[in-house]
Amino acid sequence: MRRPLRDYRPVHVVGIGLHRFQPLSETTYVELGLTAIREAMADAGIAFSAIDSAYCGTALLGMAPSRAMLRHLGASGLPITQVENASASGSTAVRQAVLEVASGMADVSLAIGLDKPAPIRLAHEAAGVPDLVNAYASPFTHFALLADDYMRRYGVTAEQVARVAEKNFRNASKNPHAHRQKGYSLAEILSGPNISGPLTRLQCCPIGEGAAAVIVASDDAIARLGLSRARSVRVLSSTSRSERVYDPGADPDTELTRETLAMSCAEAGVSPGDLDVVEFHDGFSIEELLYVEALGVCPPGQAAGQLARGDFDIGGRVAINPSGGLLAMGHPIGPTGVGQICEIARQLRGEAGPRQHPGARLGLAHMVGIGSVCVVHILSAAD
Amino acid sequence: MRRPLRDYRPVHVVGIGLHRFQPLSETTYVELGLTAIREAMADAGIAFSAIDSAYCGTALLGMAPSRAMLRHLGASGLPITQVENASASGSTAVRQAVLEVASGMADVSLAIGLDKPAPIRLAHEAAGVPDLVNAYASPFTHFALLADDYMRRYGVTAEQVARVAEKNFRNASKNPHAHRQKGYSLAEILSGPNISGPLTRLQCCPIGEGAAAVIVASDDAIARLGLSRARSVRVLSSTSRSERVYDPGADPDTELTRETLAMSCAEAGVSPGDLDVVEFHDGFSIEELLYVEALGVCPPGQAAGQLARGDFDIGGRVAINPSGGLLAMGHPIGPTGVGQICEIARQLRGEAGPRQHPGARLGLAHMVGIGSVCVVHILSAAD
Amino acid sequence: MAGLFLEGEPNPALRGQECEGCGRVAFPPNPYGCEKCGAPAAMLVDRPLAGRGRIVAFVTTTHANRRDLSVPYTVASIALDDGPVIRAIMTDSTGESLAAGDAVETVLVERAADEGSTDRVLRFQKREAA
Amino acid sequence: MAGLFLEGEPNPALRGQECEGCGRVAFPPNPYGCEKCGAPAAMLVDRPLAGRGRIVAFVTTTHANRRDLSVPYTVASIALDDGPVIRAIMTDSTGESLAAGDAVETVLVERAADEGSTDRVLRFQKREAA
Ligand SMILES: [Zn+2]
Ligand SMILES: [Zn+2]
Repeated sequence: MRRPLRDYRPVHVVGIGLHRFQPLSETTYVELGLTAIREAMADAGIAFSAIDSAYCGTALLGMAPSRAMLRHLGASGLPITQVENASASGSTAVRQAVLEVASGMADVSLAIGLDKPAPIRLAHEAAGVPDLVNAYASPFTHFALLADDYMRRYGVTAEQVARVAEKNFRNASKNPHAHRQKGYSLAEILSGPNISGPLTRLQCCPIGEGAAAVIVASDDAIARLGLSRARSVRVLSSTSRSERVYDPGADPDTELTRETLAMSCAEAGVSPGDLDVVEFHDGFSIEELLYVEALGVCPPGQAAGQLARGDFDIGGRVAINPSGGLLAMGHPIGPTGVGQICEIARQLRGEAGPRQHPGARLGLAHMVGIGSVCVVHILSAAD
Repeated sequence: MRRPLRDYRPVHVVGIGLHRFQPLSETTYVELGLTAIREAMADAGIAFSAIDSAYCGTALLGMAPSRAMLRHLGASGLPITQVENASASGSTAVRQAVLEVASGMADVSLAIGLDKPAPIRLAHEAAGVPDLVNAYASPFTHFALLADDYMRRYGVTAEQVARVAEKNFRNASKNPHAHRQKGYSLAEILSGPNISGPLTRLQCCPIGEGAAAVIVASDDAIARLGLSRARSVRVLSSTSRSERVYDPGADPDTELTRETLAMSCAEAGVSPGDLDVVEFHDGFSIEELLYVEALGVCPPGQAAGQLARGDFDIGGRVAINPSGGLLAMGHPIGPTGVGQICEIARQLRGEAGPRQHPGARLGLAHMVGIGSVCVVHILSAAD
Repeated sequence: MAGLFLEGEPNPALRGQECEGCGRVAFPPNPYGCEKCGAPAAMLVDRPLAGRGRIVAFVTTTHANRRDLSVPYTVASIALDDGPVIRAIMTDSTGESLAAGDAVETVLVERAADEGSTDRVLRFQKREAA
Repeated sequence: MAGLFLEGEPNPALRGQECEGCGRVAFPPNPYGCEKCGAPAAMLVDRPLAGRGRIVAFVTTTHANRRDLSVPYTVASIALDDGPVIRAIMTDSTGESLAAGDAVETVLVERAADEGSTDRVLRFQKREAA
């Protein structure tokens, strides 16, 4: 019989580290990655030799990036694997590390997210199933259509949709790891260059470079290595799904998200309403509204209104994208999902400083990867 | 405490499938993959809806290839992940599937190996650590140096090294899935275009396209789905390691292989001398000699002599690369390691037809991925 | 785009597929198998879809992420009269004449192709009231 | 190749590194950390390695897999007198004058670079008996 994560031994996030998400620079991918990993090791208080396995979520670096980086931490012989799931690559790396520790294959595992901008080759373009729009249906056109449909369906305005970006820029203005740290006003967001339909440039996430690292460990390892139990954050569920066939006209990413969120909440034994902090895949402003509703923390069509009254602010009912999300923290692809886990862990430890959501005890991280796949993690603060 | 595979519930290979390894053609990667997967499902006798998770080992297809392929089997929503470990990508996909079933996260998991030739970008070339040879040390130059060193050290001739290819072409001449199905003579191998040092063209593996699929399942699933227990092949160990620092002048791939083979044999509880069939990463002829010795089934420097007297032939002491190996079965990168598991399973079932090694009960598959990483699986026939 | 429609005035039909296994009607066609039930390609039979439907949503894109796309262009989600909801490019590149709910129909448009030749591509346009 | 050696006749030294953490001497140098013990880059100190050693193995490559490499070229594994075993390109591109065990030394060679200029690259050559 298949068993959910909570039937296994507990898994904890014990270390987090980031290299700032930023525009493409001369910094090598090795330097980006080592910065994040060394920060995570220092945060956990463990040596590289204590790490049993490593998963690197990356989509753009080319073949075999990881050992050429990890060897500079002292080549220990540990198993190393690259995983790719488009935008959910980093989340998948975290999931594989969590599964190894849960099952006892490893006591301590490292998940890295790492990428530098490079031309993206989408494999499915060679699948031999063209449609009527092909390249015309770029991501921003796709999400603009979802925005147009949502606005029309619920009588929501373009300004209300843009408020997602306003909130996320405000959050990221307090985040030293964010790609966009300037707090743009609603007027600036709306007046920026138009991209497609209601979406302006500042409602589309920046794709830059960066790195994020998360170390997960078992109770055994925490005790054996003398790690801080108070700063450890428990992983309650780790859920990965792929798109099915939905009703004509339904947005596949939203339906896939709805299913995966529900499954992850059920596996964690938590109610969506109990979540304090959530990091959503807000590659485009409209996505956050769709996914908030898919999570079930507000009725269909009401996310824009609840956002406007501050429900999703830091300090509100549930803090959505306190890091700044993809829109402001940035979306370097591989690092993004790992960075979400860093943010949730920081919030649940109460170490998020100026962007701390008061009393954060339960958090969720969500990424969608084109194709589509969806990966969700739910974490809780130490008791 | 970390636990080896044999401490978990048993994992069995229940289905195998291949698309022939072949030169680049117009066939889409989707068609290649579906051919292998459908064959594996038919071989196992199970439907796609019974598969709980999928791992796709691929290095060259670009981003997010898998769901655009798997959806045509009936989009079930299963978790899908691409894994990359250079030449060991397919072996790593098998390993991840095995770990999921062993731990109970999945009852049935699918490992796919899939690639089509494309320009290879090695991430580590951007690591910022140049050496004195860089591009001059192409794989064939690297392995030619190992051959020169080996020949000199043990008084072995170029003809003796080339006999590896002669044997593997002979094996592949009976393998309808092999890239090179023509049995070249030793004279043809030696007279072919010289590439580097003692290596001629036919001592270097062909890189083409192809696909391979393996379905692994638990005892539960075998019973529940009514699969054949007699045709199932048990996975005794699944071991992955990365390169450490070795003595100056030692070949890292050989030392890494030696460590990983020893660990995998220990985890499986088998002695190297008990192995009946072995698939080695023979990207270049010399590798097979080095790895046979690293396995410990013959003393240093004696592999060439034992090969010449037929010890490693099908029907010999231990059949090495009965599929034809990378040299003749081919090396399409992602599929290679999955294809090895297909061959070992076929041999252990006694279903290898004209290339059946008599009485095969215990088999091993070994891949090295540039970087370097090494992945080894040991399998045994059903009781 | 060849293979996605059947020429025939005034409204070219779309080349859909119907699955003999589960009855799903889908567009675009594929040579592999049914996304709903996994039936092999041999069980996917041609099922022309009338080139008529209604606009569900539409947007005009003013920013090109590829050099081979000229902006502006307008893409719509269209609920076909025959069931599937598809996406298509509108003849009205600025979308100024369009509104959600509009009845639309297929039309073939000549487009400059390589070396001075032209090819015919499928677009949707607003359907004039009869 | 700049940064890998110290100019200085007759035999340029190689820019090795020694780790203050574990004592490992390594070539080529890296800006990241020690492969043996994981010490950070700050603990890797410059350690010149004399440009002398002996050939362990060598091969001549006659097939180029890249357009920017001209064949034949000869690469050797060289055990440096200072310990590390490295790989380098030999001045004798056909390898005809070489044998395993030969004493070899570094030498800078002018090579055509972009736009008619030249750069100096490090090669190894057989050392003449004194
Ligand atoms: Zn069907
Ligand atoms: Zn050191």
